[in-house]
Amino acid sequence: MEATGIGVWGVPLAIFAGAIRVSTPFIFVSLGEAITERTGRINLGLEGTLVFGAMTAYAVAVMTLSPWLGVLAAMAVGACFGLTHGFICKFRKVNDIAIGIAMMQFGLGLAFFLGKPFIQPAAPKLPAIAFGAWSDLPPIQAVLNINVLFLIGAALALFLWWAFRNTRVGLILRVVGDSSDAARAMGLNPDTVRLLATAAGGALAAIGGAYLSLYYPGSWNEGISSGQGLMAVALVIFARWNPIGCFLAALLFGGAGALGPALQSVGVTKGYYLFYAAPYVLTLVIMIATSSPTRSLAGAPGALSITK
Amino acid sequence: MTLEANSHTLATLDGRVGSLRPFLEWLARRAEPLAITLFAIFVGLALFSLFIALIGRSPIQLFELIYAGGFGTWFSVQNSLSRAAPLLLTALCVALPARLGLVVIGAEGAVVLGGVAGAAIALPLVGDAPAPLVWLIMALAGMLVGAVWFGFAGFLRHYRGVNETIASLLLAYIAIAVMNHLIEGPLRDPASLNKPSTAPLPPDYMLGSIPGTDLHWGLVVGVMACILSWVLIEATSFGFAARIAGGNVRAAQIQGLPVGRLIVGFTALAGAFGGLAGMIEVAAVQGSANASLAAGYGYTGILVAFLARHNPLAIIPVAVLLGGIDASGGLIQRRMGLPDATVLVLQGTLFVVILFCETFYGRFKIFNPDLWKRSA
Amino acid sequence: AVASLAPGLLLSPAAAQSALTVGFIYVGPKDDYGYNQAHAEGAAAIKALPGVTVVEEENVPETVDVQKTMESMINLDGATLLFPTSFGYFDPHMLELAKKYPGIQFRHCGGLWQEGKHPGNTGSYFGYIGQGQYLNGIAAGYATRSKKIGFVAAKPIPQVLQNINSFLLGARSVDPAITCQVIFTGEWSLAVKEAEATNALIDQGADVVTCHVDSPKVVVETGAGRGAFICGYHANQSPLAPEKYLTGAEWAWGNVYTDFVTKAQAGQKLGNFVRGGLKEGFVKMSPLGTAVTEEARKKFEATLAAIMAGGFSVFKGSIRDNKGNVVVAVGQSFAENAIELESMDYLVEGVVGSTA
Amino acid sequence: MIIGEIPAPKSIPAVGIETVEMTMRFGSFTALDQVSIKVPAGTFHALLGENGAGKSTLVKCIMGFYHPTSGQLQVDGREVAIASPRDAAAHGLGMVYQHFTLVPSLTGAENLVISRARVPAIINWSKEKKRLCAFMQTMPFDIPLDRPVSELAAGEKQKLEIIKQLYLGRRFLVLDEPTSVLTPAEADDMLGLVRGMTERGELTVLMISHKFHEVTKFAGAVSVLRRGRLSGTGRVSELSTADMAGMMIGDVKLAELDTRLPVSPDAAPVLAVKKVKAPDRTGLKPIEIDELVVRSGEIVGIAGISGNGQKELSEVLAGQRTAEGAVIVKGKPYGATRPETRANNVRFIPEEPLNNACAQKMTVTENLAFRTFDLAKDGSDAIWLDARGMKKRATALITDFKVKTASPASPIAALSGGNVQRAVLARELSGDVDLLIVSNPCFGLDFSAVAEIRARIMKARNAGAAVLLMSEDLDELMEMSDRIIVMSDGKLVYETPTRDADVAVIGAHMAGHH
Ligand SMILES: Nc1ncnc2c1ncn2[C@@H]1O[C@H](COP(=O)(O)OP(=O)(O)OP(=O)(O)O)[C@@H](O)[C@H]1O
Ligand SMILES: Nc1ncnc2c1ncn2[C@@H]1O[C@H](COP(=O)(O)OP(=O)(O)OP(=O)(O)O)[C@@H](O)[C@H]1O
Ligand SMILES: [Mg+2]
Ligand SMILES: [Mg+2]
Repeated sequence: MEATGIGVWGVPLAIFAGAIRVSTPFIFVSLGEAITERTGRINLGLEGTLVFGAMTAYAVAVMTLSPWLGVLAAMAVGACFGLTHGFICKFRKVNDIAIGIAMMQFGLGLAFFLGKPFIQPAAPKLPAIAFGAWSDLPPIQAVLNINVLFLIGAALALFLWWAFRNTRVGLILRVVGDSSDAARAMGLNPDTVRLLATAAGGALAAIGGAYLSLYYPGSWNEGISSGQGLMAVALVIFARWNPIGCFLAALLFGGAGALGPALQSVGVTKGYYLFYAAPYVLTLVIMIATSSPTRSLAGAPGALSITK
Repeated sequence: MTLEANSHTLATLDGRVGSLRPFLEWLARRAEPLAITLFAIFVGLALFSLFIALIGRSPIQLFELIYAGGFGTWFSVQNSLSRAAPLLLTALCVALPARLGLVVIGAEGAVVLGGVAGAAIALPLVGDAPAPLVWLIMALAGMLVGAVWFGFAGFLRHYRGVNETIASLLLAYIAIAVMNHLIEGPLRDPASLNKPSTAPLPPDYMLGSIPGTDLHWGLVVGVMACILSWVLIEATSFGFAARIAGGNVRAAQIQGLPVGRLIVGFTALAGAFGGLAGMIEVAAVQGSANASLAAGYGYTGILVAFLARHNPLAIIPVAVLLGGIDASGGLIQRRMGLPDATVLVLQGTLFVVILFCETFYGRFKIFNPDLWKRSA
Repeated sequence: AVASLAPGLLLSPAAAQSALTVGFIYVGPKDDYGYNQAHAEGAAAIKALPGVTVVEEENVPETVDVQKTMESMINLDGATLLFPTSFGYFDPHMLELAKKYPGIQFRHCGGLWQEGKHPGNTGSYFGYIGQGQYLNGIAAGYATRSKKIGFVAAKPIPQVLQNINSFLLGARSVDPAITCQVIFTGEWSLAVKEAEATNALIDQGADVVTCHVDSPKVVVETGAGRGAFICGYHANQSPLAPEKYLTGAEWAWGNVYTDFVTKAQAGQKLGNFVRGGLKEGFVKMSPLGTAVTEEARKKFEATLAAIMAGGFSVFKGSIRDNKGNVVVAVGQSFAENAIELESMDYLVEGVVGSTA
Repeated sequence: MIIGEIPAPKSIPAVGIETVEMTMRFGSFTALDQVSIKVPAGTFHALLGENGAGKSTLVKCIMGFYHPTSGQLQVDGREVAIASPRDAAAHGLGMVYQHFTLVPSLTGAENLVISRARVPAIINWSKEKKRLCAFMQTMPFDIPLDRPVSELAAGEKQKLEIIKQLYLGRRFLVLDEPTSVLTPAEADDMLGLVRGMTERGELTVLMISHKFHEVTKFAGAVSVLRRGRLSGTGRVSELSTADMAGMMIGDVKLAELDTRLPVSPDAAPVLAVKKVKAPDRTGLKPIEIDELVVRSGEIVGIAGISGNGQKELSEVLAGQRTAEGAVIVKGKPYGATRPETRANNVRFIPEEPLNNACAQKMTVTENLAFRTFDLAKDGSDAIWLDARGMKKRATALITDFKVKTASPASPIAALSGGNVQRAVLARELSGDVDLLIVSNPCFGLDFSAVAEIRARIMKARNAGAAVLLMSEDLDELMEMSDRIIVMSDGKLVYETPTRDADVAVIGAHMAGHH
């Protein structure tokens, strides 16, 4: 019997697997939000964008039988959500945090409304690459079945980290995020830059949604997201606006989230709710350990309202 | 250089003040938010009727239903008010820290733990103590736990530099896990079979209704809390100190104001209101603490607070509006065969438009007495 | 009392003598491919009946909201028969309303109505779906090679525990060496956690998986995607995994609701404590899948026949729980309607997991 | 030349400009009224005017930030339409702002490169760094380009601002109070360089300044604005300081410093700082103060280039930064709490008062009440606010301190910088003052405002207050202080009575040569 399972090794394995499987939406949403926040705008509504992206991707995949078209469509609608947020926040006295919360409500509602016909049909899934073919243990194979989007997310994190220092666009984003006045003095229009950055953030968040509906858990219904969008926004602050930090935070969060089911599966079953809280507790503990009252949040974009 | 400036200032201060003028100024400043919000609601509804028309339904019928379901009859009004009741307190939970410049989004945590604490402390008391005393103790326990939970976020913010937005969100998730653990574990009433709960309060220990209505006393508590909060912020020196700290921490520090204590105090007070909301949910509605405490009141409260621009008095109408939409949502589903999501779309549209219309503040001369002077 | 005087307040007055407005309230979306959808399909079945108007509301939380929804159905829609379908609607919400509106009939899904304790205008109905899980277990027992089967469960409450136990007992009727691993997700609907739980079960060697959550779709698809066999729940999910789907325990609420409604229209008294299983048509099994072997089919059908004949007990002594205590003594057996089963708080021997 | 390449200095012909009857209205208020000034290519032109005279408005119109209501701009004799700062840059017009426009989190190098008109999509940093190095060789300042600007001292930032404009190849430069954060030597250095460039025809400069000695020393011509109108213009060599002052303010008498009462030898020490040690903002360099005593009735000036720990010291005194050691006021340990502050009559005026001493969205009335809102008439703690009393007090203070504001109910952020400063002064200098801690009180203010503020501080001193004056302006310290202490690298390195002070010695200590 033991031959078929992998016993207590299942726990580290599940954490590893969870880190990869569960983290992808967090990676995309937090990278997207990192781009947005780096320009000094905060879009708290990415939960709505994520869910709308999940719905769109699933619907388009059902209709066209192509999951990749689904992802593209999700990106397009995600960008539209971002543009809406960015456009509205351009006007003075409009509060970006509040608009984000309202947009979240709007996105969720619209996604549920339009997504009704797509709950039952099955959509083609996004492909995964079998890095585990060398092993004959099915659990290992399953763990190393890594979705392309995860790899893209990892590459994107590296790319953004590089691009924030080494490209014109990256520097422009940072300029706008740090000081609107400086940006204006350079002839940049901060509102336009923020608009585009919010659109990019929305597009990425929607990819996170597409991953949820088209790969893992790979289904569309109203409960598809359990607050990933909101949590990912928080992870950006946790990661100090650093794309690689976002990636690592998402991994940490995903891995910690796998702890609960994995422990139950090896027989540690008492107080499972408390294990399920592990990602939150861990994040909080790390936040407390790494923050300091005398230093301001290193790397916080100067124009960002939430860290002022 | 200053002579002219002075006379100008003095003139604007004393010169043209007619007897009616102060009243008109007062009226204009008060009318601005009302007029802008009504306009925004109008535009939001117009946009939403476009959506409804697009999907081939009648907007007219929709608005009839919103009116009938939310405000049309005494029953509908009570329906709206009873849905608004918990939002009053959870909105305060967000609005009070906001006046100190803190963006907290984890009111849900204070609500659920306040509910559990209220239920837990009541059980050994029922039977011996009179109901009002039990309520008082429950309320104190709920408020204390909520205050500690939320005050912790404030403490972390000031003394550890932890961002309060993320800390409060994390704490909310943790609180819900703790609640679930307690009601399914140590505090579970074995008789609560398929819905794990604490032991129920006996019927005569339930907070009753306001005489002549179906509304429980939580509504009154909520309204009073809003009024008291408004008085605290606008009319007391504590509130003024908090506004200074919220406007500029450095300015508050050089005035020697105890910024840390203000932050912890205000977040704790906010958490106490959240905990009170949870306790009322237990004592007036559920009768026991169970997973239904995490019904999202804390998250809806965020929206209410922002729509009310963190003004405790404005929270009252905003919460009623939200309750009304919620109440009519059911009727829309039933009569038009539309899914529940329709109400979310309506709320989303309305809120986006209302919040967008903040941009119109100060743009209309009629509402801005400063501009009257020059033209006068 | 107010409302019963003025039914059809806002409706065009229905002329027919038998006109009846029925309200359904769901805790989740009514198209969740699971628990709520099963009820909504039942509701759809009675819409066709002459003189019946159905009003429905979804996503109603178990708070004062559900009280107001019921009241609104009574006051604004003129509903006189209400079906609040989620367990949490029973106490205090439905009981509260029943006191206030004695002329309205309330029938609640899953609750434990007790004579004398609860108002006479209320009642509860439920199906013995544990029988279906027992049959699921038989199919699983033949399909498993690892002798490990898995169960993704929402919360350790009696209804769920009974399903888990029935599932394993069914499997053990095939091979007593089989064990069942259970993972609780803690919520009725939480897609990612359900997928994680399914993966964790399969990583630990389970090769047949079933579940008790509101929307089984995620478990079905994830499990089948990992190559495990699937037993369904709530509704027929075989289209999601045609090759891996063994069978499933489904609700057949249409029958139940039709019965209530025709009785109400005829002016007869509605039952207060209505229960039924496969035999009574409250519950049904999905058609057996292609992966079910001939041997399994035989045993499955024989057991099904025995259940339909009546008198079959899933819980027959001696049964120990997984802590070693005897929970059903030798010679003792509980019929499906035994009240003891409704307060089950143990997992039987062979289930890996704990109830708290 | 390819835009974005480093300009070869010799090849740049300076650009001259001329405004023709430029008018700018904000609503019904006319900030500029038919102003015509001419700045020929290769000249160094000064623009004078008191606070709010319209200087910033004029140059913002030139630079394309504002669109003048009427009037035109000519560049090199041809009329041009400048719709945005980008257009201005294309004509070679550049500006160094009164407030820094460097991006704090970017390094100096990043700031320079991203400001160019054409930045390559992908930046090759090794190539850029080499070029920047070569360019810096031609500059008289030495600025570390690889550190985030936020870590630079104010003086370094100001230099970087100027370097940035030169790097961008601007041929007409507006300098808005460019020397306010520099040491006299640095200021001379910098303006000398710029002046040299104008003389060589490489650059035209329009400098806004409140310092007559700078204008006399470096500028060739001067234009003076007064309440939005051009009130005079001419060659500097032909004008006296008094002439210029007259054009600025007319015949208004300047506030005069009180005669300095002698410090009595047995004056009680009010503030004593002993063995204080605190980390700085980066957490890398601590500040260490062995002993600092300020006695009743004297002004102790702290000189130093910004970034040498003055800010940290003031934060320690204000209770904003925890520190080891003892801060003692009137013989008792002092923790900067409100009761202590109140009991000892301690007042604090930080630099940049809008950012450090005001709540921007609150009204002028409310800001004026910060110190007294919780004080009942009988001196006890008040729980309820007295709105009427607050209003009355604010009106009195506004009149008394000549704060220009549309209404006491306007948000304080709508006031000009100088008026914010006055408002804060009004709040802090009313009532009995025993200890006054002031940082850069006159930064960016015109001379009449400066004279008034200095007079107020001197009056407080003569009334017995102990004053700790931290300033980057050595002239100010020389004029005001009884003793001057130099702060360098987080330590107090040199002390001298002002009457024996030698600016050169002080400057050397400021620069770290001690
Ligand atoms: N955006 C604006 N809106 C309304 N009024 C303005 C605006 N900008 C400037 N003003 C007004 O124009 C006048 C001129 O301001 P400006 O900034 O040009 O003065 P300044 O001469 O630069 O003063 P300083 O010496 O303080 O720099 C000010 O009194 C101000 O009230
Ligand atoms: N929101 C606003 N409403 C009206 N006027 C404003 C507003 N914001 C700024 N101003 C005006 O714009 C001017 C620009 O501010 P700034 O600090 O540059 O003033 P300044 O003219 O340089 O004066 P000072 O020398 O006193 O600093 C201010 O004088 C102020 O009156
Ligand atoms: Mg200016
Ligand atoms: Mg100025």
